[in-house]
Amino acid sequence: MTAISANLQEIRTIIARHKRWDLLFSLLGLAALMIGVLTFLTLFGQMVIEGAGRLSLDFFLNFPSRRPEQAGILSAWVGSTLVMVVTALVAVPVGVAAGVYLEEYAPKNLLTDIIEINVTNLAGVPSIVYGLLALGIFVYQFGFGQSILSAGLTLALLILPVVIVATREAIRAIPIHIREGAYACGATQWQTVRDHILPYSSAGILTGVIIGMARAIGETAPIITIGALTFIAFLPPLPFTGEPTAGLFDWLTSPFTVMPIQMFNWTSRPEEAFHENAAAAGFVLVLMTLTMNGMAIWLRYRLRKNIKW
Amino acid sequence: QSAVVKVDGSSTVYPITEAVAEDFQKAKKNAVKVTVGISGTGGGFKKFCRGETDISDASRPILKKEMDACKEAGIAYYELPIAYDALTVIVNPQNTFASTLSVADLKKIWEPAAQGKITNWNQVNPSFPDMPLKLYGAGSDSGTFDYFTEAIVGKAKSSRGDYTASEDDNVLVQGVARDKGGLGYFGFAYYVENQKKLKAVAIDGGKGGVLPSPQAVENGTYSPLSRPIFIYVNAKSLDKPEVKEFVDFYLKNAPKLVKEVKYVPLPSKVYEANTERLTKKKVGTVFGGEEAVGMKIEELVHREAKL
Amino acid sequence: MSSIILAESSPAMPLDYVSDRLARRRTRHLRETIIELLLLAAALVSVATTLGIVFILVKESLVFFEHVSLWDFLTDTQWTPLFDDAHFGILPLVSGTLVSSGVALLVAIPLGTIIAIYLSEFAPFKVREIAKPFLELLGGVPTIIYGYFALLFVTPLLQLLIPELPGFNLLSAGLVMGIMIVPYVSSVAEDAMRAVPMSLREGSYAMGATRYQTAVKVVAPAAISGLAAAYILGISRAVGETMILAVAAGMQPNLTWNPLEPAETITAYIVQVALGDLPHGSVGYQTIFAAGLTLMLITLCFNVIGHLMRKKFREVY
Amino acid sequence: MTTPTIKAEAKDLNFFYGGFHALKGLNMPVYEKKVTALIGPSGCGKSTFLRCFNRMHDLYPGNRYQGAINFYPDQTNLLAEKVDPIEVRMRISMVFQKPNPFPKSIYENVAYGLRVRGEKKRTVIDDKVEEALRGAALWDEVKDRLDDLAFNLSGGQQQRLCIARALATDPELLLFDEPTSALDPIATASIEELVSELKDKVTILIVTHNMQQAARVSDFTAYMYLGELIEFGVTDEIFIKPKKKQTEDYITGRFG
Amino acid sequence: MTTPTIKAEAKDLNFFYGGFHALKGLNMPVYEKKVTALIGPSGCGKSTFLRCFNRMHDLYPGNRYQGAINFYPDQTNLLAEKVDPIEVRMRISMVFQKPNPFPKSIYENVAYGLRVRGEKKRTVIDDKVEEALRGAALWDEVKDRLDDLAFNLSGGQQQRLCIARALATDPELLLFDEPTSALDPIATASIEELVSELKDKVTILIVTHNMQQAARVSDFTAYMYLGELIEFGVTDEIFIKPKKKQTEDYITGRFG
Ligand SMILES: Nc1ncnc2c1ncn2[C@@H]1O[C@H](COP(=O)(O)OP(=O)(O)OP(=O)(O)O)[C@@H](O)[C@H]1O
Ligand SMILES: Nc1ncnc2c1ncn2[C@@H]1O[C@H](COP(=O)(O)OP(=O)(O)OP(=O)(O)O)[C@@H](O)[C@H]1O
Ligand SMILES: [Mg+2]
Ligand SMILES: [Mg+2]
Ligand SMILES: O=P([O-])([O-])[O-]
Repeated sequence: MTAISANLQEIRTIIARHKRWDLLFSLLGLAALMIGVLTFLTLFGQMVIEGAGRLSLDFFLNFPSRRPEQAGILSAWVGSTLVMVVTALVAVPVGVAAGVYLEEYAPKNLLTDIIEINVTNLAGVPSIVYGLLALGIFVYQFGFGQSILSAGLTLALLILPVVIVATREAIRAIPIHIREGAYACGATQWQTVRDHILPYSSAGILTGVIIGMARAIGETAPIITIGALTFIAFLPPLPFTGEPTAGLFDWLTSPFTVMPIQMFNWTSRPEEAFHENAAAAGFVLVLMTLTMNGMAIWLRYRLRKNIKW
Repeated sequence: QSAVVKVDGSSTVYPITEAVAEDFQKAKKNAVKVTVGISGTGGGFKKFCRGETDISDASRPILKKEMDACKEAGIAYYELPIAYDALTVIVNPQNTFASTLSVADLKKIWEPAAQGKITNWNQVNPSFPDMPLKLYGAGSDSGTFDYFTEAIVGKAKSSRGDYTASEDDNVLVQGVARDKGGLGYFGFAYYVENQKKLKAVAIDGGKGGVLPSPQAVENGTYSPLSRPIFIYVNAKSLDKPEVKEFVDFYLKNAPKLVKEVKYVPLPSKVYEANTERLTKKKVGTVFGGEEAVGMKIEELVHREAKL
Repeated sequence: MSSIILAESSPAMPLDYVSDRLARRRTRHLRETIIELLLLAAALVSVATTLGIVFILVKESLVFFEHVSLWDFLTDTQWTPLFDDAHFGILPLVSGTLVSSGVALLVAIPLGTIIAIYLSEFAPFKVREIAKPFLELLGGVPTIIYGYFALLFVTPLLQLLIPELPGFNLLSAGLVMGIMIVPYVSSVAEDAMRAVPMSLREGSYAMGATRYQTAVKVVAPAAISGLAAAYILGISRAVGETMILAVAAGMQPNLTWNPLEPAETITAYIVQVALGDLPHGSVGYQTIFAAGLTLMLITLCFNVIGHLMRKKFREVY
Repeated sequence: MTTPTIKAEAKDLNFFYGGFHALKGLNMPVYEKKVTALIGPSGCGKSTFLRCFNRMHDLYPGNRYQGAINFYPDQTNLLAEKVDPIEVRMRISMVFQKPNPFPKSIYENVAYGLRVRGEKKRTVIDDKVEEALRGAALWDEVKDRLDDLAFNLSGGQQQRLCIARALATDPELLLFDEPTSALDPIATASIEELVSELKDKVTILIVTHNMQQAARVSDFTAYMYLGELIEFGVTDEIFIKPKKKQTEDYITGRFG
Repeated sequence: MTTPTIKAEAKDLNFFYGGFHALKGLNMPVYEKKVTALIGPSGCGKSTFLRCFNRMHDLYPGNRYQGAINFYPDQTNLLAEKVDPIEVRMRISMVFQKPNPFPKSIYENVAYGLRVRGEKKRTVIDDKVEEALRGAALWDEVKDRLDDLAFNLSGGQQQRLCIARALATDPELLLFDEPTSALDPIATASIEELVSELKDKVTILIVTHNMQQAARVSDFTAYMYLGELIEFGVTDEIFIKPKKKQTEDYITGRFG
């Protein structure tokens, strides 16, 4: 009895000692989180404080101008939005298909290994190099010119690795017994992928797409390299409007600018007032990212609600 | 598709072209569209000599390589100087001793031999205090760099390498504004906008120190650091009415708009000479593919151009 | 088996519906094959991209190496390709790249790992669900904003601590880059740790371990391949980052291993020249391809090592 | 007992997981419209054997079959290279250990097999779904909530849903791999009852680690040990007087 | 049979998984240095009950205990709010259904519990590790490869490693949750033998779904059904003449 209580006493001191680590680590974890959160808030706060004065409806509806008070981001946000649409339309199908191939079809061989290394390697290639590639291939080789299409394709290539990796992770999370269930029903491989793998991994894929898009929307260097403009005071043609009438896809080949370029240009201008514009544009850009993230979280929640293994 | 005038090139020239484009579009009620890009003088010429743009903004004259490229593609062009950029040497406002620096002083600071050796103000001039010298300047890929080295060191691209280089002049502004021993150089407009944070140095080109100012540039006393900046117009494009109109508008409104965006307009004679060039179809460059420092711009425009 | 008289097997007799299914087999096969090829093609897009990049880099680099010997490129300690007195030693750019990445990783790996462990093992459900997307936002801020943040906010702050710190330095750029990379590391690492089966955790808790002991001694080692993947991603991202360094690190090709000094990275150099005034096709312009190729080889090294490491760890499971 | 017809028959069946020889020369019939139970200690190869019948092993690399499983009346060798595994699976359905409904509606779960077969007519599918759910004794419980997610069903209901999914395509052979081991006793009882009812319509092969269950539901029983078939016979005989000492030891719990 | 000392005792134990009432008013003793088996159909709450003893349920949110498990000789209520679950787990070890060695060396796996307790002396740890591995009948097989990864062991060896890990800290009570259900028959036999040997040194509570196993290894048996304790008694009596009809039905396989 006494032996046991002495022993218990000992155990308790040990536990107390170890629990200090628990506490310490909790605090450390919170602190680490806070560093991230505070950095973001500082960044965001700075932009809000500096740029708040310029945020008005006109700011969204005006074209660039040499007068800071009249300059706006109309061509920039429209351009960014359209480029993102192209990027998503290309990166999502190609990235998801590649992820599905690697996870569901690829045999374990050298080619697969090469593709895998290759995908992670691409994630580390500086974005400007993508710009150089795209300039040679999309702009000149394919003759797409300095257009929304070229920019969208470039950014699509840039975020492809992220989409592929996210797709693979999401697919891996699907339990094997769901797959077996489908095959046991007589489904072919493609039917299994189409009816099960893709729908059930969509939430994870979406996360990857959004992370990728958030990166793409803030990219400057590759877009400048392929020839995005800085001053452009007109919008891409709406389908079936204008003189002469634009076709359904004419906007794809239109010249354009994007938010980060506009911002980049304003930050490098001598006048202080332009720096306010840059802050305001940065604020809008982060807001656009935030909206995308918000959508993703909401969609992910909706999609996951139905799926629990 | 409605008519589009495509301009691309130097970031230094961009504010002027932007201002012109903005007013031109307004004047034409948007019947003509103008786009302006910034891919640097070099990137601009690359597109220009491929025939992709109508006009190229340039902060330096066209170089040999680029002349060859244009020639190969059969592209003839008009070279039109449109403004002065006065390179300004600036120091931290707390620096009270270096109000005037001679070209020789600057050369001592910036020449390649200075690398790692001239690191203190008192090495520049024994009367200066003992204070570390920190340098800020244009990136070695820029026209500003080429011009500054040519004018100060005497040889283009000849410079020490241990200084903070940036394409973005605001970065240089930040550097010198924060660094008591800092010295840097960049375009006049950045100095004008940041006068509170910076102090300009008077340049002694042999006839006493001269502070940069529009007057000093126009009357030629701010030498050798005033350099002309240009637009190059594709001769074939000029046959298109919208390009012709744009260029005419550009030359006509340049003096007003150049001043508005804080550059220094050229003497009005030069704009007239430009117009004459266009009417007489005098294509080509007068620089022969080289940087031209200290030459009087008026003389230059009357030189016979070569292609 | 005596009690069972084995039934006579009936003669082969293909049934109608069986043959019906057989008839559809060919088209099904064809369709499956086409789809597989399409998917393969998509996977090969990434390979094609790499090939394209390598092709462009190598092609232009070859021209470059006609002018500059490979030996000079690798051993010269000065990088002044655009100067009159041109030197083409890549080492200063490599040192800048490695030092800035090193600083960034010293921030991102510990912070990312701690956050991942905290979120997966300590944090209440709600904190996790809110914190994760919030962190992911950090990855979506345009890097140019980070660049100015480093230059105008972090550097002055650091100068309070280290008065002799120059206005441009690798330290503050690296720190900020590290924070930018944190979400990349923490997200992937957290996913990996959450994928560790609960049975391992139960095993550890059943031994009387605390949360900290379980997290550090059992969960993290079990998730090591995922952690390695996260780190590799972080490293790649750090090595490839451009704008932060272009703005805040000083753009000064300086062969140094001291993060307190200004320096230039490969990426910063590339972006500077690619957007500058140089005539295209000149040797000066071609330097960016040689530099790019160097960078690509550096990241390739990391990735191959990472891939092999992951493979090795995977076999263990 | 009248002699039943053979529906399928393993002939010198060997199976390899890569280098591991998991099934060793199995010979065994499966009789039509009867329930055959596979029993034996954990790891003896029951699941492995069962999964040969619908070529589940084809999904994983490195697995190898040897020998044949002949399927009647057409005498196809299910394991032949040239036989399409998908065709095999269209004729032979399977119910797994853990209920694995798809994260779709109840209706879509049952309809899935039909859709895979290219059936498009809503009325045909409706009829088949109802029939299958009735067959799985689930219709009354779910008929008003066919659009509900399958996950909202209880474990036992989910397993019956999986049975309905397997039934909907009129399989010739129905495979069960420990279908009740993840279920509570009440659900287990209802599944066992169902199996007994189904045997009038379909041939059943069932793996169980629960001898009582084998005794209750099967007509024939096979006892396996370490990848070999030790004994096969009518269930009552196996449980009352097994021929082999080994079988007896296992059944009476003296094993080990 | 002489009356043994009570090591632990459940008093009106209720347990809730959120809203689900999984254990209903259990009262049951666990005798010192004896093996007590928990049997009953799947889902009856055996694992739930077992996991109360080392407060495993504390790891998941929403779980709630009611009543007490008194632990002797110090008469601590293991479930009391103020009792630290870590303290409980340091006194009571557990072996799980699936072997779950840590991704570490064999040596480090066994040493883990000691390290967790802050033991630093290499010699002490060395001794304890050897003793535990001997206790788990694994020493001879692994003594030359203690630095090997635990994953390189076979399933049965892994499970014995987990037993060694549990033994290394001299627990007062050892919990087994179906420790052999993931193992092949040969490994199963060796684990069963081990359990029989261990009872001289330590009190054991074992969950099994295999009645034969319960009969072979245990001194006392508890039969549970739907969260309730139906019958508790000396194993031989339970298996030969159970008092309750329900127990008899289950044991003879007539259940359902
Ligand atoms: N994918 C696999 N690779 C290698 N060996 C395997 C694999 N799956 C099973 N085995 C081995 O094959 C043998 C037979 O396994 P199987 O799953 O058929 O046993 P079982 O009789 O169904 O057992 P249980 O009652 O546990 O389900 C076992 O020794 C097992 O370890
Ligand atoms: N985490 C949980 N949340 C809600 N209910 C649970 C949870 N875990 C188990 N249950 C339910 O509690 C009951 C008892 O489960 P328990 O795992 O204790 O059964 P068991 O007797 O160990 O069965 P088995 O032999 O299958 O292991 C079951 O009805 C089960 O569905
Ligand atoms: Mg099995
Ligand atoms: Mg259990
Ligand atoms: O863009 P630049 O002015 O440096 O040519």
